[in-house]
Amino acid sequence: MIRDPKDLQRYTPQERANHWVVGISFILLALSGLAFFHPAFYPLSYLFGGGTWARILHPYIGVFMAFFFVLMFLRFRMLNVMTKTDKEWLSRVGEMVDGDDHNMPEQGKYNGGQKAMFWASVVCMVLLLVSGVLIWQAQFSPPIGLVRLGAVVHAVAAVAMIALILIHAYAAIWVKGTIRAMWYGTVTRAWAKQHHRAWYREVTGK
Amino acid sequence: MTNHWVDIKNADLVVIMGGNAAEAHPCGFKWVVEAKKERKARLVVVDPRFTRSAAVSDFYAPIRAGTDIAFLGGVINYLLSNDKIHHDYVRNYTNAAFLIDEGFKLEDGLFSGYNAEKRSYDKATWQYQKDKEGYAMVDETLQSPNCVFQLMKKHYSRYTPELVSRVTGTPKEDFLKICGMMAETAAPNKTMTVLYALGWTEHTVGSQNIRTMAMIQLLLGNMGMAGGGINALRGHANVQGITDMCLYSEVLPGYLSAPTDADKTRDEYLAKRTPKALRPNQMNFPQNFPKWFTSLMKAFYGSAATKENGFCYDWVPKKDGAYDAMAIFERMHQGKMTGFVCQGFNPLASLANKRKVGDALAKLKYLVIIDPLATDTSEFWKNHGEFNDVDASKIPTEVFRLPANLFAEDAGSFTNSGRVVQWHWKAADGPGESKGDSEIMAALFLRLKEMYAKDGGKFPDAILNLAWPYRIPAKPAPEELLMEISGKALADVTDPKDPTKVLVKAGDQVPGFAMLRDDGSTSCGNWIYGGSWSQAGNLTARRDASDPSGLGQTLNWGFAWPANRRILYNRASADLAGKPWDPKRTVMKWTGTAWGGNDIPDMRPNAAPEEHVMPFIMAPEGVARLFSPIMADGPFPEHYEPFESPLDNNPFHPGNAKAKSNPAARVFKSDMDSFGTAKDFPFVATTYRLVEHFHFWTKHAHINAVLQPEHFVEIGEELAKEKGIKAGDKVKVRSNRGHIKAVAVVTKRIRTLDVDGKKVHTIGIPLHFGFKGLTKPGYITNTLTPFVGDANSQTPEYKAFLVNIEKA
Amino acid sequence: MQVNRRQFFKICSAGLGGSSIAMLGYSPTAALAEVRDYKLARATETRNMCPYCSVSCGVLAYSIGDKSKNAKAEIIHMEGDPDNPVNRGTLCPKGAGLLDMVHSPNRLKYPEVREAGSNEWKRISWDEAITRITKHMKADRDANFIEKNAEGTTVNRWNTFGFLASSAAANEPGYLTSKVLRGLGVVALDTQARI
Amino acid sequence: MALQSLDIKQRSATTTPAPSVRQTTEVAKLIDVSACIGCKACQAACMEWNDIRDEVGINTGVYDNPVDLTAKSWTVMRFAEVEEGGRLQWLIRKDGCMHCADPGCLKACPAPGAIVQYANGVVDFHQENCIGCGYCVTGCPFNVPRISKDDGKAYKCSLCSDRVAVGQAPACAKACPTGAIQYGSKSDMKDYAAKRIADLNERGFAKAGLYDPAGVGGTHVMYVLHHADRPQLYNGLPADPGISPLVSLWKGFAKPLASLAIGAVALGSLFHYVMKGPNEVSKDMEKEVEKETEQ
Repeated sequence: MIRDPKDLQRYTPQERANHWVVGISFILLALSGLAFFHPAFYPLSYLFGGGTWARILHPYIGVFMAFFFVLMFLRFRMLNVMTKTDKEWLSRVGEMVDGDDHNMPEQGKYNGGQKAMFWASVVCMVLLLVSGVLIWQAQFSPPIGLVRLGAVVHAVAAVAMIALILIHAYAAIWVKGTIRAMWYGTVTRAWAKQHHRAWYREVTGK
Repeated sequence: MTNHWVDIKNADLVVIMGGNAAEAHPCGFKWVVEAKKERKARLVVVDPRFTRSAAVSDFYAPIRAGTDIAFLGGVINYLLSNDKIHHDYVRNYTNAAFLIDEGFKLEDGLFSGYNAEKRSYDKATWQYQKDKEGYAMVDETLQSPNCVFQLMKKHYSRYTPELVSRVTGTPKEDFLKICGMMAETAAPNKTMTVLYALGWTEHTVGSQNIRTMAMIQLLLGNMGMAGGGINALRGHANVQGITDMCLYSEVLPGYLSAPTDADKTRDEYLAKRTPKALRPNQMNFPQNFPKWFTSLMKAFYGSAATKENGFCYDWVPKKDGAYDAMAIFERMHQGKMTGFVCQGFNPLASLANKRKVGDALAKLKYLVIIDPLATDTSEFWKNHGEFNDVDASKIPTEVFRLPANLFAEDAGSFTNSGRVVQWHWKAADGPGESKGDSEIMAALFLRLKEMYAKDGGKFPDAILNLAWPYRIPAKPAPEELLMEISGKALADVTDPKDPTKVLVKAGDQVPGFAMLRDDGSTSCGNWIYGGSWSQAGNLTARRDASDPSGLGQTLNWGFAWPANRRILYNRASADLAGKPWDPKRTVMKWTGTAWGGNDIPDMRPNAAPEEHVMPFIMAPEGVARLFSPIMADGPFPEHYEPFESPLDNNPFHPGNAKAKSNPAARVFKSDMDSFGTAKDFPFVATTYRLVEHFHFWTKHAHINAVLQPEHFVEIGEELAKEKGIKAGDKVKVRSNRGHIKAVAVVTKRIRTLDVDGKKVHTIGIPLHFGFKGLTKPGYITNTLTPFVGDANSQTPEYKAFLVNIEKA
Repeated sequence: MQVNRRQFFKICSAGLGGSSIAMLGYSPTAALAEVRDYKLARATETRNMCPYCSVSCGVLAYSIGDKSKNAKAEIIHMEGDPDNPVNRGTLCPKGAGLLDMVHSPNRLKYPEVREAGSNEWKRISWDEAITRITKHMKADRDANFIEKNAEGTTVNRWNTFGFLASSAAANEPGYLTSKVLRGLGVVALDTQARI
Repeated sequence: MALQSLDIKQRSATTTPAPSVRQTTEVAKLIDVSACIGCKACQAACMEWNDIRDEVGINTGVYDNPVDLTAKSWTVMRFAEVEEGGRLQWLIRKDGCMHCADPGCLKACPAPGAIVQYANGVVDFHQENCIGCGYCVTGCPFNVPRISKDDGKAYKCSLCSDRVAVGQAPACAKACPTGAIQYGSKSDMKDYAAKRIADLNERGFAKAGLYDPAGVGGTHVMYVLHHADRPQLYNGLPADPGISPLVSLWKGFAKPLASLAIGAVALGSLFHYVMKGPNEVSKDMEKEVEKETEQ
């Protein structure tokens, strides 16, 4: 539903659904995964019906997420090709974080940070999937050395991924007017012009 | 066992040969380990396979199956030619000095007196030279060419290390090393113990295998000593007790030789079995035979056995020939048997030549199985595919299967290999409708008695008058039975020297076999168990494990027959003057007035050393026999090849085909063509137990089926390579009597031996598997084994025969 | 914009909240480390003996119930009798697996017969089994019993019937078997001990 | 229910120390390989006492059966035929949990109380707390724990903690017919081992010794080996076992660090927001765009 016809369509319903399927899966995975990672987080396993349920569900959710992540990857990979401008943007990300985006280069649909986030997620996701399979004792039994490596890689990749996603979520909150793009698909023109001017020009022709 | 399990810990050298104690008797084997740990004893293992006993041995040597006499004869030669014998012991306690008939000789492998037709010996020339009084003549100097010592020396001088190695395949240096180790125990204070089992008995020369080692133990002075002796490690829990109860055709309870057709009257029968002493002053204990036999008849027939009817002598069935298991199956195979009972016995699996056994069973009218388990034999008629390929519709035998209790479901006593009788109590009922063995026998007997009482029939007297004094006739209690076995006075038993002195009151249990009488005033079901349930109660149930001597004698634990004696021939543990050979391990000593020490004396307690009563009281000689005229196949053991041998001849007698294999071994004519030759079956096979299983029982127990789940055969790496067999492959093993299929275990533990200039491969075949059980269904190993028996015991030759092998 | 922020917090705190709730008592208390209860504490102990090899190891049989009238004893465990001077509490793999022998699925539970030519076992009563077996035996004995041999010697033997005796039976049934068989005139008698 | 039958030294996934004031005796099982005949009585006794029955397998051409540890076979004998100087040695080793002083399984376990180390040294799995993740498998330097196909939980030798708790020897140790398995206080077991080693030295095994590997802080199942210099001869007994560095990294270093990292990112974000405020679309921009769209 588009209430304001002037608003710009940033995500199609399919894209949004895809994102949230992955997002919800990730939250579940993070919660159950953290439960196994550090005793302090173990009570999180009760959200899933206890440790054993968390252990059973986690890998299936993981496979589920991986599938949808692949779809998402296919949808967005072309939009995330790094350009020279992105690199320049990234080199000046300090100013951005500092709250001063006046001198940042003009950005397309995604800025360099978002693209970096995308590719980092892809890498983490691949690592998580492969290492997850290695440590999925109920289904597979690879050589013990690989299992040990898998466990470490899974943990490191998961922590990185969680950190990335925290940053991803925070960025969405920090930059006002962003989250609605993933809720109902549109952004205001002002938002678009302010943060993604090249994209704004492209879609509005102005 | 002449000694007992715990006594093994007192040894300085333990030799395991013809057995595999670690696997077949692990809990008894602990005392070997104890001797190693605490006495620094050495363990030597001689076996065709590197067994689990060998795994913890100090020295292992391989040997070709069936050549033990060659090996041990070589040891005798070594001891004699290196003068490594215990001289005082040999001179005084053995028949080394006895003079033998001048006609005795060994000629080209045959002893004097051989009758090829009957395959037996006339032993006339094997006898002692006797003086006017009937005593055996001796030459104390041991110099006479006719004395046992010199004859023995001559006999074994042929057993040179070179020839021994050529026959046995044992490397010469290994053989000599073992000789040296054994020789060390010739010192009076050093002992060697010998542990053997069916690896010696299950040969056509089985009894002589054991005798050869017994001779070595006598030469070394190790009999009667703590940590010495010659120890048969028997197979079943109560195989010793059942042997003592004499469930054999040729003996009655207490090893009383059973009457044969030749024993027409009681007097003739007793006279033949009551020997006269062969040397002055000897105890000659078998002279009490009439007391034991009469007391047994009183136990069997009670008041029906009277002086007037010769204590029912005529009621005892007389034997007209051999009735051992192989003979029974031979008769059955010939169609001469109508009915048969297998009580806790699985002959289809455990007798040689399964096909013959199965065919024989199919000729019966009725077969009764009394067993706790569904045995293979009980389904001999049923088609179990390739494992038992028969057609049930063509087998007319009516088969009954009666469920029996297991050990935990009945009280009673078991006698272990060390002759210790121990009581056990009932823990629970058996499953379903199962019954105890006594109850089943009672049910059969009482019904027959009822039928004979009502309808009459052939010779009902013995049935109608069989003493049945049990409170509940259908359920004779084990306590009542043990009391009957132990014996009681039926009238007052008085002192022969002073008839006014009552030794045992009428109705009382006798304190021991010394109280038994031949006038019908005592009753005793088994004289050697005499006193096991005395007036003091059930001695087999005693549980005082105290061991003040530290030798492990535990005289107040259970009851050891005879007379609670733990080490047999223990008088021989002391010198002539009664001083222990090794005071640190005193079994017996003369205290000045009586024999004392740490055991019940195997001697008249007040026989002063000056009386020269010698230690081997069951022999009329009073001494042990290095030369034994009673053996069927020769007074000295001689090496003969197994009936199926990889060699063309006996290397000791290459020119005489008759002396290739034991000339007196028992073979049935019908089985003569069942033997294979090395041409078709080039490999030596031997069968054995594994530690994980017990006989054909534990294949029915889940735990044991897990531990060793499937039939396999073991072959050496060289043979495996030759035949292209890899570990885990299925192989087919054939003998001239059939084939089996099993998994191949390829191992370094079976070596290829150099025998008489050629390579001999050995194939090891465990026996535990069959078509019934929780283990993977398999063939029965005894499909392969030959139906030929030892000359003395008729035990089949399971341990050495020929096979061929190929990938299946 | 406000909605978005609230939404975010909702999502982020779901985990934390949930875990806090869990920690406040919705979760079961972590089980205390407790070893398995000692299963013999109230079992009945009976002194027995291993029926396998001739070491005759002492075993202790443990059964459920206290042998009271209404409690059917069932053996649940066996282990070595530490007092027995020979095995001193030890057992070999066979002895240690005795329980599975006692409870083997291949234990016989009732008398059965397999008729001539049949391919099946048929359950029968003890009475029928004893009746049929003794009928066979009597017919056989009456037909084949030899009172005197050719020379006229009294021999009183019945040699068309054979018996292989158990080496696992206790001495008492062993003796009784010997006595009964000799009473019947049986000579074709042997035991496992020979082989 | 009793609080605890044995004092606890550590429990898995627990960050606070266990009560540690009491001092109890450390126990150990000593496996004297030189007295072992490989009879598998220990395996039978283990199955019987612990009420576990593995499936009946097949023969694979060796004596080892079951061929490997499983959730239902907590100990197995491993047979090795070693020929040296023309003499054959059949080295037979009882394999199973070593009850390490520094147990890798416990370190790796994420489920609180699923693995417990008692003060006496026994490392015990509590299947009711086990979630079946299999991390213990990765943690173990001896490759011992197995995940059951039936219930997805981890199993291994408990050193018969139920027997030990009432003062009895483990079932295997009690059964062992040759006394190759001894049980007692760890110090007594070391003394006994010294005696056995002296005996083996005297019999020509110069390199006989005790296997009590320091890499895992010592074990509560120790071996007397004839060839202590070459434990690998005994079917691959590790010469210098230790918890894998990967597992140490993962469960040691990484655990707090990564948790901190995540916390730092979350807190960093929060404080960034607080300090820099939201990145809103500027009023100018809104006006600018409004103007544009009106055009």
